[in-house]
Amino acid sequence: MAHTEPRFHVPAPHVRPGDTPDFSHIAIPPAGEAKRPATDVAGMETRDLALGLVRVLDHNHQAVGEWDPKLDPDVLREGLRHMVLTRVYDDRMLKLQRQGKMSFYMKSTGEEAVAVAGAMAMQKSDMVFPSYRQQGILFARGRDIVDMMCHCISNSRDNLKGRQLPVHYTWAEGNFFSISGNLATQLPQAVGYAMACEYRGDGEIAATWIGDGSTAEGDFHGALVLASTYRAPVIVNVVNNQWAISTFQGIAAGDAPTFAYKGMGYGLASLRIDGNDFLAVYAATKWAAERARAGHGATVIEHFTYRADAHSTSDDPSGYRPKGENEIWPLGDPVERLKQHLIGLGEWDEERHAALEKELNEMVIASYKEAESHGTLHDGPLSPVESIFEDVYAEPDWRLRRQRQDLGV
Amino acid sequence: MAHTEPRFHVPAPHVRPGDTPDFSHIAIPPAGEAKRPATDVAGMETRDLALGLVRVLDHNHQAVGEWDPKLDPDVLREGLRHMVLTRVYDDRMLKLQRQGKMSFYMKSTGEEAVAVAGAMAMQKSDMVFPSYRQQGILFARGRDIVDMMCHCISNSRDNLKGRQLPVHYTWAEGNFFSISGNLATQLPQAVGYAMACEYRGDGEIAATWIGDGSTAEGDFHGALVLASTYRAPVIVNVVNNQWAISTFQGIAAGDAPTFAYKGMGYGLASLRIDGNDFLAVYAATKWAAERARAGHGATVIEHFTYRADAHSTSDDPSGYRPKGENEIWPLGDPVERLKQHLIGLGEWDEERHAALEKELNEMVIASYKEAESHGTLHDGPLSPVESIFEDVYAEPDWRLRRQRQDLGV
Amino acid sequence: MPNRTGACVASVRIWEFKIMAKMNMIQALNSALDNMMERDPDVISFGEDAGYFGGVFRVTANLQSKYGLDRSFDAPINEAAIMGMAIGMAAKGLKPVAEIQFSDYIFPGLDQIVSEMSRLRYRSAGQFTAPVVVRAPCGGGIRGGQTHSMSPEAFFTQVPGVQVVMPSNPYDAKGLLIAAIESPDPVIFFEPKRLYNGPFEGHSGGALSSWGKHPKGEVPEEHYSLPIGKAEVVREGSAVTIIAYGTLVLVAQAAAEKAGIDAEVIDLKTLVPYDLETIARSVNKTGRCIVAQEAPRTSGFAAELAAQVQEECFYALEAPIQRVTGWDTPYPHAHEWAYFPGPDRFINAMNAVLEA
Amino acid sequence: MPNRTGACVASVRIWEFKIMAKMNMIQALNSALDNMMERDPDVISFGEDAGYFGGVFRVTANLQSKYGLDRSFDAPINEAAIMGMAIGMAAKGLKPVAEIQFSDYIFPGLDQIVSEMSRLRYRSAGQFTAPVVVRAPCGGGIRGGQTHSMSPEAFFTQVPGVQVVMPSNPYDAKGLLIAAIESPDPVIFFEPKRLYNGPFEGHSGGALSSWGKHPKGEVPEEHYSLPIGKAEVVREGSAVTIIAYGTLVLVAQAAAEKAGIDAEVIDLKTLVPYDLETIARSVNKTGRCIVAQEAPRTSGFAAELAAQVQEECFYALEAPIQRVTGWDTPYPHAHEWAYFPGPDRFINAMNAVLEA
Ligand SMILES: Cc1ncc(C[n+]2csc(CCOP(=O)(O)OP(=O)(O)O)c2C)c(N)n1
Ligand SMILES: Cc1ncc(C[n+]2csc(CCOP(=O)(O)OP(=O)(O)O)c2C)c(N)n1
Ligand SMILES: [Mg+2]
Ligand SMILES: [Mg+2]
Repeated sequence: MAHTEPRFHVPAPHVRPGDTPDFSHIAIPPAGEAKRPATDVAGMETRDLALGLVRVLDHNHQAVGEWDPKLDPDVLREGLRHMVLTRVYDDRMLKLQRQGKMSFYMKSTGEEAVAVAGAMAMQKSDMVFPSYRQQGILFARGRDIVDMMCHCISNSRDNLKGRQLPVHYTWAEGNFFSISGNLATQLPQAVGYAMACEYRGDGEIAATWIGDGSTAEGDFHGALVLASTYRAPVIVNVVNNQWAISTFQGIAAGDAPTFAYKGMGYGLASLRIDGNDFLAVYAATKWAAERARAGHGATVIEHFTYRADAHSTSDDPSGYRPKGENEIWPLGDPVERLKQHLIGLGEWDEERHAALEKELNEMVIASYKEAESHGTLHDGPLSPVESIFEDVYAEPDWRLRRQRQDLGV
Repeated sequence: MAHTEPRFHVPAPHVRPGDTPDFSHIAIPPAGEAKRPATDVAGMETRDLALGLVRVLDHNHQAVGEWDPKLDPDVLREGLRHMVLTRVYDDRMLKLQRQGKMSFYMKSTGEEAVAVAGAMAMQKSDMVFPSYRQQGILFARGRDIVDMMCHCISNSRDNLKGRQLPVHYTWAEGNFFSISGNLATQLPQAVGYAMACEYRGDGEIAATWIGDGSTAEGDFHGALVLASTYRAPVIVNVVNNQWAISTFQGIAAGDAPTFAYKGMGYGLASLRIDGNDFLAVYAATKWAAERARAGHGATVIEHFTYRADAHSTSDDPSGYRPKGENEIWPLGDPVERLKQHLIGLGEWDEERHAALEKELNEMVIASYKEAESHGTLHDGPLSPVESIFEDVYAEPDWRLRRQRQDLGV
Repeated sequence: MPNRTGACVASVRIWEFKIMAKMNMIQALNSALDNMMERDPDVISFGEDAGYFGGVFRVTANLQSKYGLDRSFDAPINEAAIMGMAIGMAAKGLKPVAEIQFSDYIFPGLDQIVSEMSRLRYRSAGQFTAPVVVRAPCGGGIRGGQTHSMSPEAFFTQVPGVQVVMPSNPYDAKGLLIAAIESPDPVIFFEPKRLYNGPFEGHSGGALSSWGKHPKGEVPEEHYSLPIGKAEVVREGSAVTIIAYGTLVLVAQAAAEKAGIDAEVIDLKTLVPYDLETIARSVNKTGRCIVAQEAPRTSGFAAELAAQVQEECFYALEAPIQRVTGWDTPYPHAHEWAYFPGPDRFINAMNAVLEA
Repeated sequence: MPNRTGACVASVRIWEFKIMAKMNMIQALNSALDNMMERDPDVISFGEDAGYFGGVFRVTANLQSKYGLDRSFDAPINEAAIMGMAIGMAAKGLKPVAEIQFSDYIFPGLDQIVSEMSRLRYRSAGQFTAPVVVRAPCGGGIRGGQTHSMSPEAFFTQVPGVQVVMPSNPYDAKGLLIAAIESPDPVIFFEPKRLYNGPFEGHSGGALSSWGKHPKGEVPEEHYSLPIGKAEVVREGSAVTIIAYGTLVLVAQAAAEKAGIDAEVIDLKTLVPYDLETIARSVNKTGRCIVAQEAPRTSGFAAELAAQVQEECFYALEAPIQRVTGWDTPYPHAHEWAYFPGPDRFINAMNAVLEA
């Protein structure tokens, strides 16, 4: 019944469940090759960077080329710690979700460098507008883990009063904006915020993150139009982890050569980088932040990475992609690569790594215990029921007052 | 009170009312320079064309270079006739609007080539999804002028039953889609239609037109994502007439080098052309139509032109731009240029041109007389009042039947 | 077996033998698409994750492998583009069925619905039409939080030119989806996602029951359609009329059972155009009326029903019409059951109306 | 001079001398913006054509030359981006007043309003807020055809978290716009464009009258505000209550005059949260009620009012509440006066209610 040949083109991934994982079609240029222009370069001059791939760590895990941020080993260890913590936390939360402790969870496995290095390369006073997959930022900015968990299990200490799905964090104190469930909406907001930073003249900037699939939304375009028109100090991070939910990046990209290259259409500085390379993410973010802060406008950064696990706990990737793809992802694993880099520098070793993992694991387990002492979604205590009528407006109007009465709380 | 320096960048045109018109900042490459690639060229290979300016008619009004479509003089004369008619019609309708004969009007003065040459280079069976400023298409496709006028004066013979603002034409018989007052919405529709053409396998394609200002809308992006993803046989014409209403193209473009270049972000073939050059528009459209029909996908064409008159009859441009800009527009006037080209070829002369103008003027005046015999907006007859309840649904439901009764019609 | 299925189905059943199957609502919707794609090559289906994978709720499962890549395909994440593409296809004569992954995400595409799809026939005086079917899972009760729980149907009931449908069970879901695809008008087709896998009576704690045991979980495998615009009295009674649609139909029935109140429950099924005749007949009989919606109270569709019922049945009404609704807040996550209008709120409303 | 301006203004007038000027609604709105930009450096204004040129209706005229390019600027034609930018700015503490050129064009930006602006306070539990003011000219009567005539207010009244305001005269327009800018909540501020240049009583043929001759065309040049959430009885009467807002307030008054009916007319001014107290007081007195809106009938805001009034005042009501509305069609161009709910439709409704 089906036409053998579709009558119009519909892109499809190279392999599907049952096939052997294969990334041979992906060209990976050698590390260190990309040039690092001055931060005041004209946006249009970044074309090669938008089509290339900024990589710092080479196959021997050594930092090479102009983009090497030459970070102090302490900073590298700090980054490694945040990334390991992100992973440990994600793994634990997944388990807990499977045990029914929370309604939903989303891991960032394989993408830890994108969030952690990005956050570390910015100032803590800069506002971040993440999507739901940059929990690494929270660790990098030092958020209390018990607080994060209390949010995820929607208990009485959830700083969002149980109103949001797990992982949809907000943390104003840490300049972490409210995560929306609606894709791409944060982008024009980040640009507006960045313009307000210039208006205030406080030297702050904004950064935002969006998935490959979500770049198809109109708000992605709107944000880049705004960013280009008003030369806003904002960093637009496109996290190309190859997959939306079940659809591969080709459904959003079409025949576009890269996601970074889309920035060129707005005359914006645009970089495509190895998203699994802590140093590349750090260096690119630093460059873009400097550029923004100096008044040269926005940068689009495509983080080339791979979503190593399911989209969320509601998803099972075995229905649409072969198993084991993450193991042969040509850009490897961000934690492993930074670890090996540090080991190569003589600044780290397997024992310390094992100890770190153990420490963080225990810390996460202990934190969860503490979190649970403030309640769980199923057994409570939760935020008081009447709180559902608060914060709709600054003050509840007669409708909300009546409705609260109707509910008898 | 105002800051002398705005705290963030807000683009502004070079000159404002009171200043001397000046286009010296616009670089105009010589005619004939641009290369004409094969119609199956990869989208990304059109970069130079997206940044350049395809021009056929040189300063001596001679056709030069690879893009010369080498049209028969009969075709050129036909194009000239349609363009003159468009202008004569627009001028007359403006006068009639000023006399209160219709509620609203929008001229296309200075942009006649965009619509006329575009339409002539396509097949009449191809569906067009215009904005409100491509009335030239209707002339090129031979629509009855009395019918057009009956629409504009909303009388009893208005094929839209008085439901639409003037100039928001629909003409299904001529494969001219329904013009929307909402900007950019026609773009994803045109792509969907084009995909349906492939689905049907009838060899038809679609074309759509959008203004420079309207490219900022999310639907522009959405349409290009679709066009790229499904390689739809569609031509996306961006009519860069330098102005939205009171805002110059820089508010939509920001730091983008050209509007055509935006197409590159989607890997689409992208051309920037002299929109006041009948031959360039014809050749580019022909190229894109061939490309689309052969299954090589969509083309973005930026028509570089100038809105020589007001945005609409509700607008007075003297409030935001210097007078006389249209006279020094470096790409001249499309009617004049084609006329001189034909004269240069020995295929036309001033007398014939004057006679043509006279003939068309009289025809338009006579047509209006006839149109008015079917009624005017103010004095009627209009479509029957009860027709306002028709065509909401295929059949009116009880609500509409009751409401019609309530109105007593 | 459904007992009151309307003339349309009844007449079909006269002349052909129906193979009945137990289906949940997902299977019933899938069966409707399958039937229609089989019989009409112009029917195509698309949406985010709706192609290869068959939709996050699996409503479009197996359609791609059966009918090909170009008849069931994945769309980019741009709801406006999806709506616009569907309009263009429909204008060329195809019959697109476009899925919006969650009705919460319909808003980026709203302009294409409000300004384009709904008006194309009108503004072109019938020269072009856009009979698109927009499928969108709606409603809460699945711990989806504020962005996976909305019931935005009232937005669409304000838009002249679109029809709005929301079934409450597998049998109706299939018959109405087929009717929607066959309709010459655009139809916004809401699927109460809490009912996808089983009937739900509003008791948050209870075990998930199955459509297999429910009479409306018996669904013919063949093509049939139910008329758009027709409501159904799903529980007869004389004390009070409850008008509901979607999930709340089942909740209302359960509440009436639980309270032992002789309530008549109307399953509206179609919101635009709603079946005023069936409503008025019932309210004129009972003299009391409750209108229900899961959406926030203010300006929800229950307001339209209340406004019209009081006008139509003023002299029969013995008590003010009560609204049972969600609150004027976003849908909270942890306290979703404090938001959801469950059986107790129906019982309170029935008591209020009966005591008045 | 306005005679019932509420406590807020009255108290201001005690201690400062107001320079009154004749203003049309455009000037009054411009004056509100001017006052607020003068007193609060965080107030900024932007929109399509709203900067250099001062807006297609000139409401933002001269603000750019007075306050600078970065406080009154032109925006790209992308309503979603405009809304999103405003939200981001508000989150940083600015007070953005964003113009949507015609309320018909608010739909591409609706998602940012429904899913973001309205919910930011809630979903962040008060950590972030988005007190944006969205200004949008609405309504017909200017031969704008279906894309320059919409009254989409009901869409916004369904959105928890936003307030919705629509003034009917220059005095209220200024006082309410200032209140909107000062509100800690997002406000959707509709400006009935048919009233911009003069009062309008619904007689299509008549000459344009001027706000200069109308008491509410006298407007203080200084800062003042009117309370959001307060309605005003603009015509006292005892036979029937007419609840209206925007243009229809004037039409209702004129209709009552013309028919010589002792109707009480309430100018609602704020739709969310609406002033139920003032409404109930009046309906309990008159026992009859008409609710009016220019938008299509089904699921318009008049339905909400009717639903609530019948619940609140059931035992006082002597006749069914009537709705006076536009039809369930797009706004037609040539026959706009057949669509517009003019004085005759009010008179018919009053007669119906009084005869019932
Ligand atoms: C406006 C909107 N449309 C659809 C969805 C449903 N949805 C949630 S996540 C997702 C996929 C996003 O993919 P991508 O942008 O690549 O981000 P990733 O999950 O890979 O980080 C979809 C379709 C949504 N949340 N919002
Ligand atoms: C969605 C939407 N937003 C705003 C408008 C109001 N508007 C009508 S025309 C126009 C300017 C369009 O400029 P451009 O796209 O350059 O087209 P041009 O008129 O120059 O051909 C604007 C803002 C509209 N019609 N639709
Ligand atoms: Mg992704
Ligand atoms: Mg333009």
